[in-house]
Amino acid sequence: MLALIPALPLAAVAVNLILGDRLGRRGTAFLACGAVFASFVLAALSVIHLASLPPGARTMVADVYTWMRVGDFKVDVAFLLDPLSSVMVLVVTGVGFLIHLYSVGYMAHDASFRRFFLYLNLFMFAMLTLVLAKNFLVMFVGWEGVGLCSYLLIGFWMDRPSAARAGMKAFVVNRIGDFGFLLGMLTLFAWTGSLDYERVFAAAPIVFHPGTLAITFATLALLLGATGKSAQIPLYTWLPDAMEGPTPVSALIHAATMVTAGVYMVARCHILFTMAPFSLETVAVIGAATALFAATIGVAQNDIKRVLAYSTVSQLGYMFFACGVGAFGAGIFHLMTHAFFKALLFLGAGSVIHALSGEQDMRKMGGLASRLPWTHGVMLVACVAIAGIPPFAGFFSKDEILSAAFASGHYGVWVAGLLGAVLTAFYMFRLYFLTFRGSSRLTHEAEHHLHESPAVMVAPLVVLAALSVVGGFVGLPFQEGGRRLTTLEGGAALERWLAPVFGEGGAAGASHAVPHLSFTTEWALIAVSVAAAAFGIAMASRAYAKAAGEPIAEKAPRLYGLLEHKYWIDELYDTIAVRPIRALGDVLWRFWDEKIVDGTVNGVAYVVEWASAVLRVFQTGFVGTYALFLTLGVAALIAHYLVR
Amino acid sequence: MAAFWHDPNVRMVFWALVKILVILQAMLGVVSYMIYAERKIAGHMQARVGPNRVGPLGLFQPIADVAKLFFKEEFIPDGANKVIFHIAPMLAVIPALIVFSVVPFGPQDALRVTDLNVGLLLFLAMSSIGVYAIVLGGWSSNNKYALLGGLRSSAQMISYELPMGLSCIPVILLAGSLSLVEIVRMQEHWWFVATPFGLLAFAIFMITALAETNRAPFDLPEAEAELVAGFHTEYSSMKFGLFFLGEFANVISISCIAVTLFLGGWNGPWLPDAFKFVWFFLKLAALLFFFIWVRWTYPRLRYDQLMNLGWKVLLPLALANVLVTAIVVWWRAQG
Amino acid sequence: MMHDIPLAWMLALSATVFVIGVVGVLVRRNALVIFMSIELMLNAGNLAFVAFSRALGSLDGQVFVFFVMTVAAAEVAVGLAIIVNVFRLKETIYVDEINLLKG
Amino acid sequence: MTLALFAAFAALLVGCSLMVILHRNPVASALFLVLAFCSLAGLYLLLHAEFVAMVQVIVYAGAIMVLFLFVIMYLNLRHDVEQGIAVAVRRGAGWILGILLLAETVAFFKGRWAEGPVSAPDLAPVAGNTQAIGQVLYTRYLFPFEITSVLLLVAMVGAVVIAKGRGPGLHPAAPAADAAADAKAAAPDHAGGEA
Repeated sequence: MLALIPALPLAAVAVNLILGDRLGRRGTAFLACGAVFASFVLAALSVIHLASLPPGARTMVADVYTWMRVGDFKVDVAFLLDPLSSVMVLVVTGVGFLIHLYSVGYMAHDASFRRFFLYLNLFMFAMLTLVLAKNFLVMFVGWEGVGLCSYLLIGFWMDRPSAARAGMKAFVVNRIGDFGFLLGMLTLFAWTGSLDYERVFAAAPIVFHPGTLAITFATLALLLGATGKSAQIPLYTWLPDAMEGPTPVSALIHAATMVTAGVYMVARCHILFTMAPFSLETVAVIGAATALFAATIGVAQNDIKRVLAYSTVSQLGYMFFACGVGAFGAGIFHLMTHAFFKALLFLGAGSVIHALSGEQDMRKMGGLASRLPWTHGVMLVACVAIAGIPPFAGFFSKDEILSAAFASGHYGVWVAGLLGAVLTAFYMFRLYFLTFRGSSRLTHEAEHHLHESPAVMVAPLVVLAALSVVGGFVGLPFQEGGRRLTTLEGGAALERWLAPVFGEGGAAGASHAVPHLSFTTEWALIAVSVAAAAFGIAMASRAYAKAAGEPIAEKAPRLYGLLEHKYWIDELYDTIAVRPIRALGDVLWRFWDEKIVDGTVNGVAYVVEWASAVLRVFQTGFVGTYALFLTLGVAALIAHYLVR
Repeated sequence: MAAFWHDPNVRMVFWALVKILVILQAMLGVVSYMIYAERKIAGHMQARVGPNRVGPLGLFQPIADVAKLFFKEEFIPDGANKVIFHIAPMLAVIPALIVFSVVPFGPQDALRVTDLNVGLLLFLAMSSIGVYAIVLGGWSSNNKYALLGGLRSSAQMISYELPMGLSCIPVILLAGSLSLVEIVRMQEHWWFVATPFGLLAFAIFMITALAETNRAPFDLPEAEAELVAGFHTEYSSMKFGLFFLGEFANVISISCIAVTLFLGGWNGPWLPDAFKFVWFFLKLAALLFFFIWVRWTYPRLRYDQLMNLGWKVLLPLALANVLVTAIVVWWRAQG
Repeated sequence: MMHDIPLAWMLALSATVFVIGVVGVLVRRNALVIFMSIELMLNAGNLAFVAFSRALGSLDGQVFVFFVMTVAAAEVAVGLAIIVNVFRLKETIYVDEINLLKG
Repeated sequence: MTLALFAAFAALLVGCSLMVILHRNPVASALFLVLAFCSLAGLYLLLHAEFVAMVQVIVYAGAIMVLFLFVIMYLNLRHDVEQGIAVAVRRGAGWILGILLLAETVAFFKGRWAEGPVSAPDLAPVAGNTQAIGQVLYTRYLFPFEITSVLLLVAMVGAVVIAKGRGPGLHPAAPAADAAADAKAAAPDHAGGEA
């Protein structure tokens, strides 16, 4: 049954390919959504079954077949469902299904409707393979698969040069990360002799001493992979560009699923990371830096999707530093809630864009609240959720992360996170105010076509909004009804659910840090973070609620310019990496490829041609001649043996 | 000199030569009188008397015939390949005569030239060599009738050699040997012709024997009505005589083999061992009469009928017979 | 009383016949004669087989002769059919007048 | 006496082989080849391979060579024309090569093959070597033997298809004869084996 979860979307791909246009738009939509929905149902059933098992035995394994066997080394195509992957699989299939549904409406008028769903389903297959894999190699298949699909989907409108370039950029940057992942995987294999999670994790404490070079190298390499996939510093640059893809793609890939792969992988390998304190520290620092850094950029973007993209990068940073401080459970928690509200944000933004016939610049929006009531409502919910106002989902997860950072003594990280939270609230509400409030800055044309999205798009929005509201409650200790209402208690529902994977109260590294905060400190922290969010909202409100222009740009134009141009990072990369490589490539092309390689090949061809011209003389077509030469050869051979 | 005589090799060679000479002479005699017999029998079957002028009852007729042949003009057609034209008639006689070297006329060593352990194969080999005489004779004459006769004949002989070889196999299976002496010994109590598959094999053998010797009703190579005289149209004098001799020698040798294989060879009641060979010759005479009898009874087959009979009737029958015999032999060996 | 012939003599004879076959293939232009020369070579091989069979006291060599004969028979049947066909097409069986092998 | 017979057969064999390749008339070549085969059969007899000797005569002389003669007559070939510089050159080259090859072979034998008296224990049991060959053929070599039958079948089909030509009803006699000769060539093997 487990294998069916990824297999169903793949089957849909196959059917889509085979039947092709005979399917029709309606058929394509039904097929694609149906397959993902079936996967979701299967996943839900599996998770329910999993929950019925005793906590210590909550794993389900499905061996499909033996992929390769070389001596002792054996890799199965096998799937594993444990509490960690169950959260992921539910998020992926659930959010994925909603996004599929939404896409039916969003892409309704696209010429390549069928191709779009083909890619989406293929992506679902790859992502589910990644999440459900039982060993690193199968995970790598999914890992590469999502990379490929993101390339295909970002460049979906391939007749647009910018889209094609963005797809290529995503692919290349991801490849750098994949290289790290591969390196880490091979290092692990070299030391433990296996690629199976269970065996690697069981062998790791025996073959590695904590903190040694080998484990640090392996985890850092894996981290490189994770930063590539999850858009962390230094490999984040592809994600904002990925906004070139259709909006549902942005929602699916860049909010709910693919970008979380890195977080998932780090969480999956938490045993390894906790054995390498340096790596863990690095994860925390990278995460915090990214969270703050991306948030600052998000403040100055005018493209609605870019704002969301940088917000995603920033939120992923939170997840990373949650892992970095050892609160893996909190990281996964945030991953889940983030999936809800970020998908909602993207889809809402998509709805706006759809309503405005493709307009993405916030400076040309404004005053849409009354014209798009549903969209406005859900966007407001999402903004509140991401800003971290209780009792919305974002509050619980973000607060848990910040508390964990504080509790584990990473005060710098905590401060960065807090600042990030302020900025998050600020830029999200900047977006909200610029889009929905104030006076309309729409062009006449856009005004004319303005319309609320169809029901098939609104319905997923509403569902996601509801999830964004209540999603955080899984972090509450439901069952301890009479006890304190804190998220930091070891008994929170999600954390207990994940306990078999991460250990009671978090992983080994976190256990010493997380639980021991006094009641007062906890409430104080909550108050601080809520206050930070509220501050951010208030600032945004002051600056943008009525303004028609850009107040930051007016007051601090240089800072604004810096932020607007994303710290010139793309240009920096271009200068230090892309251009030299391109120049090297040029040299290789003009000299090595054209002269040496082509020269060799052509030279061989010339030699063959010349030799054939000589040999052609002997091909008379007369058997007699052939027999003569044959005999001559035999005589020569015998002579050779005689002389020898 | 005496020592030379006691050398076993020399004695062997000497006795072999003597036997060969005797058989050769005897055969020539038998052949000439068989021609006489044929003419006589043919005459009686057609309500005539047959030859009766030369000597009492025409008994010297063969001598007169031979004498006439000797004195005929030797004629070589223009454009003929002379060497081959000369060789062909010899080839007609030699293989037939060689076969006699393995035929056991009686139980005593003295009554056979040699006992070869592949005697039956020798017979088959010689009968396959016999084709050459006709083909070459027909071809070297530079005459289209002769050529057609030769080609027809070789096709016919090749076609019928197969069922003939196959019809010998049941006997080999029953006897467990290829040696003709051994085969005769195995029939001391029960002739092979008296077994069901032996009978069928005998029938096939006799039919193919008629075809192999180009005797009517299978005498297509020399179908006078169509081909003048077939492959020997251009032959005259003693060369023609050799072809004639060869044909009859073939009939006799093949009859000898048939007697040996199916009719128990020298085996027969009453006579002491020393005179067992009489039985052999009696059986041989009966078979020779059979040959003549058939010739003057049946009309000639058409070419397609000939081929159909050979490939579609005799060959499958012979194969089935081999199969059945093999099964029976195997089953008996299992006990 | 009967002396065996030395193996080397038989082999020398076999080699001689084989070489004659080779020369035949090389010097003649009549495809049929070339075929006959090939038969000569095959038979030289057979002779060597039988000689070795005798020398080594094993029947395997004689069994191989049968296989060679079968191959020869098959080769002749197909080869002659081809020659007949080529003759119909080209009106010649001289191999130096037929160069169908040249593309 | 064996030696004398050997000498006679060997001389006949070599002489006939030479005549095969020297004679201008294909028919003569074929006949010399028959004679060569017969002397080869004699050599087989000297080597105590009676069965092989007989089969040699039946198959080669009786079947294969008849087929050759058939084709020669069918094509109505007379004396070969062997003239021209190219032919002469090739003939010269062929002879030189042949002699070279023979010399090499002799050298080869001289170097490696001691002229030992090779007489093995008499192979043929009392029943003659037919039975012994049958034993070997139908046990150890059963599979090759069966494959052989497939080979013959293939050759037969091939010969029929090739000789039939393109148009229907062209020279129906030739394929029939081919098939006949084929089947005949195959038969002695079976016959011998079953004995």
